[in-house]
Amino acid sequence: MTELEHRRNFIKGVMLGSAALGAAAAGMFSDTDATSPKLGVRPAGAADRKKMAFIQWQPHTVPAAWSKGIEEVLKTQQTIDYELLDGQNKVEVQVSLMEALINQGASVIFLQPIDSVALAPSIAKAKRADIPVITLNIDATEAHAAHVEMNHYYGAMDIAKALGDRMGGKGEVAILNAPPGIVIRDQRTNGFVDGLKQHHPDIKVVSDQVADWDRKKAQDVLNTILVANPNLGGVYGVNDSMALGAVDVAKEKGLIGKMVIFGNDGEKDALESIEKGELTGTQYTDVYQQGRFAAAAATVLATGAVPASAFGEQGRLLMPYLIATKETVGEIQPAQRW
Amino acid sequence: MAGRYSILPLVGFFILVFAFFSFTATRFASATNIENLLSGFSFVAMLAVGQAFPILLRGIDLSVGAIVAVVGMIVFDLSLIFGVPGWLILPVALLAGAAAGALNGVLVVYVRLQPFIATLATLAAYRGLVYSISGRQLVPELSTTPLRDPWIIGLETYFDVGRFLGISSIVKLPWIPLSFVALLALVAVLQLVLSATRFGRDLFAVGGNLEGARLAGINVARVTVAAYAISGACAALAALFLVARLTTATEALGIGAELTAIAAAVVGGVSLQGGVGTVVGPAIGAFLLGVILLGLTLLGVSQFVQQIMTGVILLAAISYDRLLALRVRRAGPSL
Amino acid sequence: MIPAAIREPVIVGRGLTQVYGAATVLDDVDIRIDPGEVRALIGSNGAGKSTLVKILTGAVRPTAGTVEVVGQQVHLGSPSEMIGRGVACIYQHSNLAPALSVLDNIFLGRNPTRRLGLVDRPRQRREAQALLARHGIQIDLDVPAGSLPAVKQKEVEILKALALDAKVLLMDEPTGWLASADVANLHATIRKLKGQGVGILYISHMLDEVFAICDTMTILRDGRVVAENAVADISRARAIELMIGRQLAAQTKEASEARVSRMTGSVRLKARGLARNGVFSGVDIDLNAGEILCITGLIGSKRTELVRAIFGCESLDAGSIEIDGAPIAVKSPSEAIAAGIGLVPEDRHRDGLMLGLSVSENLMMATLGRFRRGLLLDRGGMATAARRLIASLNVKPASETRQVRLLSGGNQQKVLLGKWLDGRPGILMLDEPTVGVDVGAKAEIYDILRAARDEGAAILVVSSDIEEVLAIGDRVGVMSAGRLVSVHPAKALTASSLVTMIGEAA
Amino acid sequence: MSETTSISVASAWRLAATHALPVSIAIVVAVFAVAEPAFLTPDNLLGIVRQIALVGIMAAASTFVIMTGGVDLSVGPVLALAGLVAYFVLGAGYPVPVAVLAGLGIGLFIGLLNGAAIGFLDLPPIIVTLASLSIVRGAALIVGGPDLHSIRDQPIYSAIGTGSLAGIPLPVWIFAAVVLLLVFVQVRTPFGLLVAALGENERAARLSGHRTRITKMLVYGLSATGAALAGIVLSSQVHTASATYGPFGTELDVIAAIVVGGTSIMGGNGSVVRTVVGVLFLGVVSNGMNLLNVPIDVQLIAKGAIIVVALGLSARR
Repeated sequence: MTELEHRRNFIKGVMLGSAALGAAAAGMFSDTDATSPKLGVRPAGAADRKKMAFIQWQPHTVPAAWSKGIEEVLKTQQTIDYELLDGQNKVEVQVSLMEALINQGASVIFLQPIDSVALAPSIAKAKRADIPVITLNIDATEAHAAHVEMNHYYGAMDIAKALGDRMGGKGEVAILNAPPGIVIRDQRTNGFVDGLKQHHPDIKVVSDQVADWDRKKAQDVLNTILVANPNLGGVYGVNDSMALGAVDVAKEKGLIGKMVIFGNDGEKDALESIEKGELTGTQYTDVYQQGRFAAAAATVLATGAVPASAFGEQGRLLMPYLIATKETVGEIQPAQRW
Repeated sequence: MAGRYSILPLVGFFILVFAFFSFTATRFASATNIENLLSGFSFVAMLAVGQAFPILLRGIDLSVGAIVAVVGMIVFDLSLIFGVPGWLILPVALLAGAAAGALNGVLVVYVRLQPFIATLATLAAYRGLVYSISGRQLVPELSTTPLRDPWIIGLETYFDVGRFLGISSIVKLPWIPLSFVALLALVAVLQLVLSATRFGRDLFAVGGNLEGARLAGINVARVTVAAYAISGACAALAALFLVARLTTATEALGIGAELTAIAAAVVGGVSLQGGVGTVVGPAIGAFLLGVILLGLTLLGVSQFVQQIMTGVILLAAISYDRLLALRVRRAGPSL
Repeated sequence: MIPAAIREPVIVGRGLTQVYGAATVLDDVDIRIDPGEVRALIGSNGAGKSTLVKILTGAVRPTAGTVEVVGQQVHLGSPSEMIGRGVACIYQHSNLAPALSVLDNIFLGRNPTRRLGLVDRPRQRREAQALLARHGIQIDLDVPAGSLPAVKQKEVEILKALALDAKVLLMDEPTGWLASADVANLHATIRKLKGQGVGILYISHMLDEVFAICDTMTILRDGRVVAENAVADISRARAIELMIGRQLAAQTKEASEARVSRMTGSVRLKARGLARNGVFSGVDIDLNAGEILCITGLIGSKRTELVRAIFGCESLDAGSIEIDGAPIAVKSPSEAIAAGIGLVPEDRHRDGLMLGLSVSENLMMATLGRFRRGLLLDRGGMATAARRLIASLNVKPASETRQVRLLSGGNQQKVLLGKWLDGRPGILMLDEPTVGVDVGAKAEIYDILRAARDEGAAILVVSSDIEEVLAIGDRVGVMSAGRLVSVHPAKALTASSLVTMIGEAA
Repeated sequence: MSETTSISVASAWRLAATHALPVSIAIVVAVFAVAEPAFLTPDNLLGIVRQIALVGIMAAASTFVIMTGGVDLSVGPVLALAGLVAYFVLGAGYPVPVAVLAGLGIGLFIGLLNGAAIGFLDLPPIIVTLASLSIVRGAALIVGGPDLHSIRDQPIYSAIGTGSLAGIPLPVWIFAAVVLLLVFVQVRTPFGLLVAALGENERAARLSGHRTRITKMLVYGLSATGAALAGIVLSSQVHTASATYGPFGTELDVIAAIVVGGTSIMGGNGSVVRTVVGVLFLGVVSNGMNLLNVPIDVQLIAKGAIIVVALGLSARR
């Protein structure tokens, strides 16, 4: 995708998003039923209660925030039962949970797939059962109702650019990485490496080590990396926890301000650290909002008033993201911090 | 009959839990849900069945999850990168799993490592190997390319038993996945191996009394290597069905599967002290774990409470078994 | 009568030497067994008997030496090769697979198979039944071997060896667990095999048996052959002397003749109507301070179960126990120990010793409380106490820090005994205290028990060894089928009268 | 001449085999030092000890469990829960010692429950602690949710993990103190002897009048307390408490350190000192490979191979 396409997609996404929200609002009032003359008063019987569920990757801040956003919208609808299910970081568990939800006749399934291909057969199954699936952040190869994402690949490219700019276009960087096995990791790593190639070919990745998404491991690994690479000018943590681990090390070694550190996700601790001038930056998305959008689309779909086909082949909502740095972090309102 | 292990208490407990969810969770006792149970947990059962063999020898195989990933990745690479036809991939995959398992056995026998350490080392090494050979890293586009080879994808097939029997209009029977049929065949073959072949007798002898087996002229090395190879081959079989179900393989496939398999085997009555156990038990143990996951999900128990309940039911399963055993043993010597 | 060509020996070992680290366990030993010969192999513990047997069964590969079976040199260190050549062995310790049936155990490692490696069960059963019939043994072929009592397991071991149709049969303490009727049975079997031309090596501490059944004798001491004789050419006393050395032999003889009958002290342990459903019932015991009460009987007469119940390992269903006149209810070993009772169990490896721990730690295991200093353990005090005990028990080597695993059987048994002997004279129960212990160590253990008795301990010994019962007992009780049938002063008994009594009780 | 050489070679070989692990550590250190001289800088050596401190604390405390022939799989979630409990107690305004004690207390409590199920109900440790792994994780998630809870403005609490004394980080001191304490317990107390006795021969220990069940219970209590201590140190080091800490695999890291050190997984033979050597070995290997920027796949394969070679050598004894 070119930059232009990227932007076009983004605009399309936002439009679709607002349409979805509007439709959701409409949907709340369109729940008419010939047998019940009054709106919203009729206690919902067991039969017409709708079930929606979100299958997450594993307990983590990002899906938790999505879930909050989703719930915020759904709880305004008294006929919807919502629950959060745990994929236990295993594709096969996610598949089993998908099948359980299909069996239960859920109205909409939110899904944060661990893998694009692995969940595709289950999504196809859901489609056959007329259950719309809305994916979050990781798309599936099987076309489905809607996909709401913060683009990891382009985000990481932008991070590479921002990081390189601050390093003056030269020097050595290290990546604090996650072990392979989930596509986000690959997208972010590839985006970052490609971004450096494109924008700052003189910057060299001197170390790419696994720190298991974990702040403590990141501390240990970066400490070790610094022994071999005392001139390290930048660090990219594939998630914020690892970036904050790098900040811990930089603080201890008096490298704050000298070493450029970027994270990814944009959770509130990271934003706070940016404000304090410790973490250089991160890719931020309003994850609550992302959840709300997903939920809005879901309510529309669940009414049946707007069929999934109205979203075209597959609804696609690209969340706007921000490379949050000391200069821009102030734009993020407290209510948008998760 | 003291001393001979019976799987009846486990079957009883399984039925108890199954009945509980049938009454409390909507659509738990439905044909679709049973289909989900069979297709979602047959591969776990295969791992548990394989795990029984090292445990029967007083050993353990921690590397099964990593073997699943290695075999999965081999299938992925051969099919998507090298375009090898599926009918050739299937035997290669099984052989690769058996070889990976046999290497564990070799480390235990010839390098004389404790099984725990040997398979812990290969757990790391095999996972590293997966990362090395990952087609997803070598050719990034492939991470969004599903496997299409009919021989592999064809493993995810369901049989409409109801229609076959001509009773689909009267009662809705679950469709039976091929993986479950394969599991039944595997259990039947391995149970026969255990109870009716020379190798099976030798295996119980080595697990029950190593020195005695050696003095009886049993080739302990061969039995041990074979047991670990069986565990590896079962992991490979599980990997094939898993890959067929997912239409892809990931590097993280099978992480943590070793503990699940061991838990299923132990709940299934295979003694960690060696020399006592069946292969039917571990398979039932694995499906018990499936019943718990699906049951609690359909019951709408929150994910956190689910974890607690899973632990509690696991404890209950093993205590129940122990309680019955105690009652039977009451007359015998205790200490 | 038998042509010379056939008279060639069934097995010949030459120059067999085994070195472990710095220790030479077996030093240039030659051994030869002819067809139809029953050769005894005797020697004290540590003399190298077990090592020699292990070499002949292929369990270990010797440092040097060769073995020929029926004139053919064999590759050493492979059990399957020795079995294949027709060398079978009845081991001292159980070598059964507990979860497998008796039938499978008999054919362990060589189950007859059909296609696909499937076990040919009908054939296996046929052969086993023929074997049972031939040797007059009755046993359920289908129960798991692990569920059988020890004595039955021994029979399975014997069957396992007999099923091989061996040319050479090695028997390591084959009668250790057998009651006298079964011993007679076994001896009849041996004679039958002898008639068939099988060469037998018979290892035993029971000299009575050796003199009754063997033709020739090889005596080992410190890893060397010290004598080879026809049994007819050597006296019992001379054999003992050769085994353990002249001086020790004299002491043993003296001690066993110095048996005096005494009935001192008050009743320490008084039991009335002890019963455990389906096991034993109506047992009354009065155990006095300063006496040794032996309880004998056939294997399976529930003597072990009785002492274990008194010690709190198993629950009693009826009856009362008084210690020094005060009634107590013992529900666990720790309560029994608190009441002053000690138990030396029959299976020292399974129930008695911590093989990986030191001599001192094992000796103090039952009385650790004495060495508590607040939260700490008085290691110095333990070592001192241990050294004292080691000296008085004559444990060899005399090192309190040595791992018990490295001691010989007799010395291990002394350690096991010693853990109850330091401190106040209490109530001590011993279950088969000298099984698998050589003659020299046996005498020492008797001395230790007598000394404890003389200091006022109340001692109860369960034993199947008539010689032992008469050697150390002050009173002797006969137990049968869960009942204590009678108790007699030992001086009124002779070996033959006691054997008759046991037989009649059964 | 040639004979003396062969003897000295043989005895050197035997010496190497009896001390396989220390020898392996020396070899690995030498290899890394040649490949990257910075490996031997004091900074990095201290870094290694700091990196192994957490697993070290858990492994040392769990050694007794392995010695009794058991296993504790529940250390990961206990670590998480202890950090959370300390966080909430701090948040409620209690002083640091109370928070630390609360965290340790919850660990001890869970461990004693594990131990009671294993000691008194005779349930298999692997299943009990696996169940407990699941239960405690669920409980931690109920208490803390999946969120990261920042520990702010708690300088004293933060000092536990980040402070240093005499130039040596506090976690290292804590690790050293735990090891010394446990070595002392093992060698100088009746409890330590009882643990060894239990692992050697449980029946015999019971027949010697020891309360083996209570000993077992305490052993699991100790293990979980160690995990809780690690959890507190961790939450202090990363200024965060979360129910998701101590992820799947933590338990295997801990057990690996113990068994690689030479304590038998079947029980009996073992010691806290050996565990420390095991932790050190694994720590050095992983640090050196991070230093040389070895890719993760090669790292894992090399780690497996090094374990096989090092322990294969000691098995040759």
